[in-house]
Amino acid sequence: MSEHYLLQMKNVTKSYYGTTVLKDINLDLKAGEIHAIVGENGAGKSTLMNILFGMPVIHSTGGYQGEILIEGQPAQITSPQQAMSSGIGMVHQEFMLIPNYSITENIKLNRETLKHSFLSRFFGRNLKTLDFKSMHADARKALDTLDIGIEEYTRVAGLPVGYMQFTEIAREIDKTNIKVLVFDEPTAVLAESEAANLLAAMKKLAARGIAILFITHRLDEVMEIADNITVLRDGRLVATRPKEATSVYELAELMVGRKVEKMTRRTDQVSSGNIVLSIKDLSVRMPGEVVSGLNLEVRRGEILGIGGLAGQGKVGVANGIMGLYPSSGTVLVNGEKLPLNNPRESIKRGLAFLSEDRRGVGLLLDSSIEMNIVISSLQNQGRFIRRFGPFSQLNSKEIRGYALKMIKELDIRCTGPTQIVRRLSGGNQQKVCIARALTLNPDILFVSEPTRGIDVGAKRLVLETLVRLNEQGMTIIMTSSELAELRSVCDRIAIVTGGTVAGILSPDDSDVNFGLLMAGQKAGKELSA
Amino acid sequence: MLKRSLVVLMVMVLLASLAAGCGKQAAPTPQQPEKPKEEWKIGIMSSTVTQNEEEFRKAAEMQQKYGADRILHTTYPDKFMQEQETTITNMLEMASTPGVKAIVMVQAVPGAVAAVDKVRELFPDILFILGSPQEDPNVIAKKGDIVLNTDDLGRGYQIAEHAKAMGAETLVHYSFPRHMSIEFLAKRRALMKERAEQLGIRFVDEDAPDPTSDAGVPGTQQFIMEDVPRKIAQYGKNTAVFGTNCAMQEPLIRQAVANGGIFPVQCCPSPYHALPAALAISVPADKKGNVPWMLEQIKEKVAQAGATGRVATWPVPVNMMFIEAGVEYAIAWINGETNGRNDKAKLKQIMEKIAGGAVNLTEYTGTDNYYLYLSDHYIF
Amino acid sequence: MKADTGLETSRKVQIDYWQSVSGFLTNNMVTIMFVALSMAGLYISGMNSTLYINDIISRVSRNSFLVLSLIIPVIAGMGLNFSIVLGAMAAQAAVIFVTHWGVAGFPGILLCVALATPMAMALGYLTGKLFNKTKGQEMISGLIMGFFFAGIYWFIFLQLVGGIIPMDNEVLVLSSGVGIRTTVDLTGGLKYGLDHLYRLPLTTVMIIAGCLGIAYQVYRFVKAAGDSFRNIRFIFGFACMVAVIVWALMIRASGSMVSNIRVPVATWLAIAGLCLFITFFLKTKLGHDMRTVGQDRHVAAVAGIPVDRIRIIAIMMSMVLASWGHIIFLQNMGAFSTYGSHESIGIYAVAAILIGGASVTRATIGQALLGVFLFHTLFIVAPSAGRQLFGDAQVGEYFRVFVAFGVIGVTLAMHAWKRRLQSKLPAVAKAEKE
Amino acid sequence: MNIIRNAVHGFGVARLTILGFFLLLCIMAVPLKLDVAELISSSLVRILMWGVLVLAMWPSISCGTGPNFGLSLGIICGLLGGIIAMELELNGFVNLFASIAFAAPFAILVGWGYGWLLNRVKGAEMMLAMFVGWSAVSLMKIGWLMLPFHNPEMAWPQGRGLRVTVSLVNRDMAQLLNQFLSFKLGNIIVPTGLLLFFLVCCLAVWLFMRSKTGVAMTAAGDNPRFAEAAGINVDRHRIIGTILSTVLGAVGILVYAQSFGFYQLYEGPMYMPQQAVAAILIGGASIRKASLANVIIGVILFQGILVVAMPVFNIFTQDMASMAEISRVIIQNGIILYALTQVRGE
Repeated sequence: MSEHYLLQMKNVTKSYYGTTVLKDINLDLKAGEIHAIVGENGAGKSTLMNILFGMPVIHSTGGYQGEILIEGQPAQITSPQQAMSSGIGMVHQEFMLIPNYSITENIKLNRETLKHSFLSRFFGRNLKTLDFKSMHADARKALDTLDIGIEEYTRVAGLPVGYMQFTEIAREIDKTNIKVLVFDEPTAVLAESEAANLLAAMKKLAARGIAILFITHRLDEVMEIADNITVLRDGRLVATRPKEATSVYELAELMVGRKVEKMTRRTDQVSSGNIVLSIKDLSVRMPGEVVSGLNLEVRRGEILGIGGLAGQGKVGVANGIMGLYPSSGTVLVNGEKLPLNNPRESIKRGLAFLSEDRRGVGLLLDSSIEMNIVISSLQNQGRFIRRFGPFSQLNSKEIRGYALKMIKELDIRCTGPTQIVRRLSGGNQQKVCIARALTLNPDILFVSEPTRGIDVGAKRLVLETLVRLNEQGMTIIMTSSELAELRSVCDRIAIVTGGTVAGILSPDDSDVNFGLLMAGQKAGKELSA
Repeated sequence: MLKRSLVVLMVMVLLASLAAGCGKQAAPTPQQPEKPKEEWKIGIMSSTVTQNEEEFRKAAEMQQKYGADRILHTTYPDKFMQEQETTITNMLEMASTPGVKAIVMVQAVPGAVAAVDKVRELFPDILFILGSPQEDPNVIAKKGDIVLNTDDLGRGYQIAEHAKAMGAETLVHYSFPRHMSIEFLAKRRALMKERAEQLGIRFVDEDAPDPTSDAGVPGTQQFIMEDVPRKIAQYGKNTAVFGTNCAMQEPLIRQAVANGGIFPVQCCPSPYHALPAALAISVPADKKGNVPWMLEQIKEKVAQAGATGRVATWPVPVNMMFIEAGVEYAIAWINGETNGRNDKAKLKQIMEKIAGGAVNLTEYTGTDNYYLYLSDHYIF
Repeated sequence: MKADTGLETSRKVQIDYWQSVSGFLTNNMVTIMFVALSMAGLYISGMNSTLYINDIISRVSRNSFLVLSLIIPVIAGMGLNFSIVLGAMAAQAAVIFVTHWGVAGFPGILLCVALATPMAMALGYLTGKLFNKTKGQEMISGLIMGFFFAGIYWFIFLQLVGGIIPMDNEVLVLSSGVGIRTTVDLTGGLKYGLDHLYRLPLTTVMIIAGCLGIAYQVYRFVKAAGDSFRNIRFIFGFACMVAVIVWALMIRASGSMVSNIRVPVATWLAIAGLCLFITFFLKTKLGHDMRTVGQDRHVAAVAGIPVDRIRIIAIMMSMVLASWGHIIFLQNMGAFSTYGSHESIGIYAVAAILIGGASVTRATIGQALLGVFLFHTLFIVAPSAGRQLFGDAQVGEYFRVFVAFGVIGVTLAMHAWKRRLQSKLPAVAKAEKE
Repeated sequence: MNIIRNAVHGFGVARLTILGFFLLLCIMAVPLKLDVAELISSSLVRILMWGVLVLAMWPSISCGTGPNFGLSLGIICGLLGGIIAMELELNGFVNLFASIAFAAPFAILVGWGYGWLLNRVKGAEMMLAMFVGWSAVSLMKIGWLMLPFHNPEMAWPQGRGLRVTVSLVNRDMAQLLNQFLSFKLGNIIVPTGLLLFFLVCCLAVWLFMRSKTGVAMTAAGDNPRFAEAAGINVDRHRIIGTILSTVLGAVGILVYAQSFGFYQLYEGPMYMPQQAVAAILIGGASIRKASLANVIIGVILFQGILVVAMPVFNIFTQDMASMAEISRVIIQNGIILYALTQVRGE
């Protein structure tokens, strides 16, 4: 034992119902170290973290093999409580927050400071009352450590995601014995500037001697802050490298298992197509993404990117035009006025939409893949259906054939066209969404956050597909929080700030220009506070 | 905050409007004064037609006879089991009408005891006549001034003998737990069984789903529809079927007649009870409420089905008689024509007048105001 | 140009005014509808108001405790607890035994409580276990649980009592020696054991309440001096309280029947005690954990709260409270039907709390009490209103049931509608919350 | 081995338990000397007469309004249609089809209004449906008393209004479908007409669910936000589902009544929806998703157990008064509770 490790995992193996999902994982973690774990979706990162955190799902399915040592002592972690008392904290990918509680209540969740009450003297601890004064003080302290200026008694519901994330972190650092802190894809939901804030906070925590396990897809972030990097693929540990000894390209290669080249920009620039979509004074009442008085023109055959910080309204544009949220203003499609607030009309005019809320709006989770692919076209264009006078019946044969074709074309990994969509991975679900949008044969395709929550391989395929469609003549309007992604495929990029277009840039414009437009107004101030 | 004060304000307005009404009420001070004898009123509480048509019609008839200013008519809820509080409220409201001297309640369903108690707290002088009680006899006898019921204890023996007389070799008794917790019905069953066995009749005890349980009325009726043919197939044509619940009667009669069994009598004997519906008797407008005509019709239908001599009932609709007797007795009591609140002789005299013949009236053991009425059967 | 702006602002003010009025209407439309309906009903029925007040007082004191027992499971995210029927069964079992032993009055009530509590806890534990296995379907499970235990209750009291469980009591047991009779009469025993412990005339209670209210208002006023909005509220509250006292004195002076109405103070104190307890309980660690579990089971589990245990405790508390509530109900009714009194408890309590504005996920004490008041007002007024309207006793009865259920349906519809309207009027909704 | 396990898993442990219980009851009937053929015939009739009513739950669950606790509305419409046909003194099949024809417009109208109401209360449909159903039953009680029907077959013996039970015997309606082309298979009587009618209804609904509208409706029920985005008018399709459910309720009660031999007015429709809901839930449906298999399995298990359980229990407990019904209540509800605890595990 040359070095003193805070946490060690030795030959950890886990299988569900006979399928091995993790095999012989070894991991060493020192105090103050930031250790990144990267891997595609399904590589076993989440399972590993669930084991470490003693989640019930592990133990109700037969536990795990191997050994976990904490400060050199073997530990059997069988419940989250036990993990917490062993000094392991976790910042979950899905926020473990209660929206109707204040930040304080969330930070002190199940660790409330108590004081005696009239009844507690008879009935024990459970009837002690909460001591809000000292709870607020603790919460303040934790927030201050992270340099967050928000009031501790604010209700969590309605806060920007960034603050929610910090609330989670504050909760972990408020724990007195915290030694290891696990971040499960913390930046997936954050806008870029928020993510930068988060990374800074992580560094600060590491400097205080807390060991950090950092799970992510974003390799550039890894390179920015991690000390050591472990790559998982298909449940196996592929490599552990110190940061200095590796590069983004190598990591990507290790993760995907095949050579990855940088996304090629398209060459056939569309500079002067006619205006296919003209948006005038558009306002959309989408909670959290309000658009107010936005003007924008889209040329035929281009890929237009819409970027901007979270909450500034970029997501609202597509949602408003597609009639999903109440909107007002004038939208001309090919010079014709589009009736707003009517999804059917939008689809009829040749618009299609890949929603950012895949599971909520994008899919019929409990229906088959084939039904998900054809339903929009079936309902709006009358395809895949046989008519008998006033009656109609599904054309099962045509649907099956078409679905098989799309599955093959888009490489949707599934057991067959009748599989239920809920059982697919995020990337494959996204492909099903794309297949459905394509089935509509749209002139204009709106794409919102097409790569969110998708692993690198699938991400690339999605973007490639978009480019290919564009080359076939489809106009694409792509909204994304990842500027790099926009810059890699778009012809022009509109930055939306405060519900309107702050400016339109070319993808080759300098970072400074993008930065200025995005942070143009008070947003920058707020976030750095 | 504003909202809450406004809600308070609204409730206050409601209460204030009550207070206004209260002032109005206070002026005439109606409850106490001993005005001339003319001021009497009698309240009748009956079922709706959903539960039983007879009582409701009779009550309406009594109201017609004496005028709506004399007779108040109200009903207890169809779901009396669930809504005992409504029974109480309706009873209290009737009792608090100025001038009400007596209340007749037929049937005295669960909730009657509590209702009578609540009324007695405020108006201790009201005369209560309760018919066909479903509450426990010992309890209800303490609450009412006069309680009238069919002699279910006597009927235990009577039905067994009567079935024998109609040629029965087997007697099937359909009931369910809730009814078997009613003293009279449980005892009647025991007596019926005892007598049947003495007479050499096989006694079969069958449970049916409780119509107030999760199976509902359809569940009960459907079970009877299916089970009666089974029983007749098993024990032969000379099987008599008897059920304790009103909802059972229609399928019982229909299946007994259709399969050649014997139907000795209904739970609540009356030519109107279940027979017209089960036998699909059309009632033209001019024949409504005509008992002899109805008996004739039933006889005809029974004969058509080839079941002559195998269906029977009581010739007098019992619950109707209880209502009429209750009202007449109450009038007699108000006019001072009775010997105290409980006068058996007067009651018997009134009932004989209604029935048009001798009436067999006995007291339930241990009480002096719980009267049991037994009639002979009318065999079609 | 100037004129234009002036017009603009005045229109804006008007809109704001209109929005706040319509916001108020949407927020309280259920209450408003009910009050209007009740007033119309009172007017139509021409009902004696003494009778109404008397009846509403006894119904409110009978039912409030039961309805309040529904709050805790709602907070713990388990929906409306239809299984309080089991608590009612425990209460009835206790009452039957206490009546058998002949313990009367208040000591009898205490004995009932002592007996019913462990039974209710055991039943609550079982129900809680079941609910943990049927998460998300607690309400339907609760209903079926009620049916299931009705069978067991029948089995015990119809087949075992008198046989395996010895009970020698002619009054209670059927003459065959096995099984409890259909009616249990509490007269001379437990009847009014709590209600008559301490009673005061309504007017006295009003005066006392008014004085206490004034004292409270003054206390609040002194504590928050200076705020102008507080001033208005203080004056409003003060005026209300004075109005109550003056009104009480007027009733006394008028010699109306209303002054004869007496209030079961002991029962009301018990209800008030429960309200205080619930308020306090929600501030305790256990209560806070329940709220957490109710908000999000998963988050609670991750935070290390023993979710299943908390849920079981919530149901057990609800069950015990329901059994106490049912004891209060029974001692006021004075007689009950052995095999039927428990049946309707669940549905009517749930209906009452829903009308008060509660939902499956949110319930407060105020909603429970308001609900009891409104629900029973409707039930008192509707029969005679129906009779007066149609001049036919049974049509009146049918009409009552139609209105009662219809109103509950409409209430639910309006609550849902309200939620939609509020989400469309975000500004007003936000203002209302503050 | 795996195939069996998958089959078991697919069918659901809960349903297997209930099925096992049902079979156990049937097997027990043999040594108890019950007439098994007769029991099966009764079960067949009972299952088929309830079939359409349970089928009515399918569209309502699929369109997203949850199990139709307000089926009473459809039932009332059916009864109204039946009563009108009675008033016209129609006989036999003419009466049956005329009843359906008369009931349909009412059912469509009522279903439309009811669907409109349900659209106002998204998320609280079931509670609302229950109370609306009860309320409508009470309203119709007034209707049965007041409506101007004059046929003496249906009149009260003593006063105004319609009887609680209106017999269909005189109109050649009783067991009309049951006896149509019925034949004996061994000792089992097969109610061919009833069977055919039920199958035709199933087929019709199945075809509808596969039509463009049906697909849209299912999507609207499965994920309303998705449906909205896919250009489907969610509210309209929820109304269509509700109308279909109401119409099926109306047809269902007519089928039920012809087998039963009576129209049950007044309280009759009150608790029927609960039983239909229980049946489809036992068949494996959830409040969000249902299929034809759920309908058929559910009605067979639920009604089958009801038919077979009572005679078996009655023999078992002959010496203990009322023990049979107590056992039925405990066992039947116990099984449903057990099934509920298993739903999650699937």
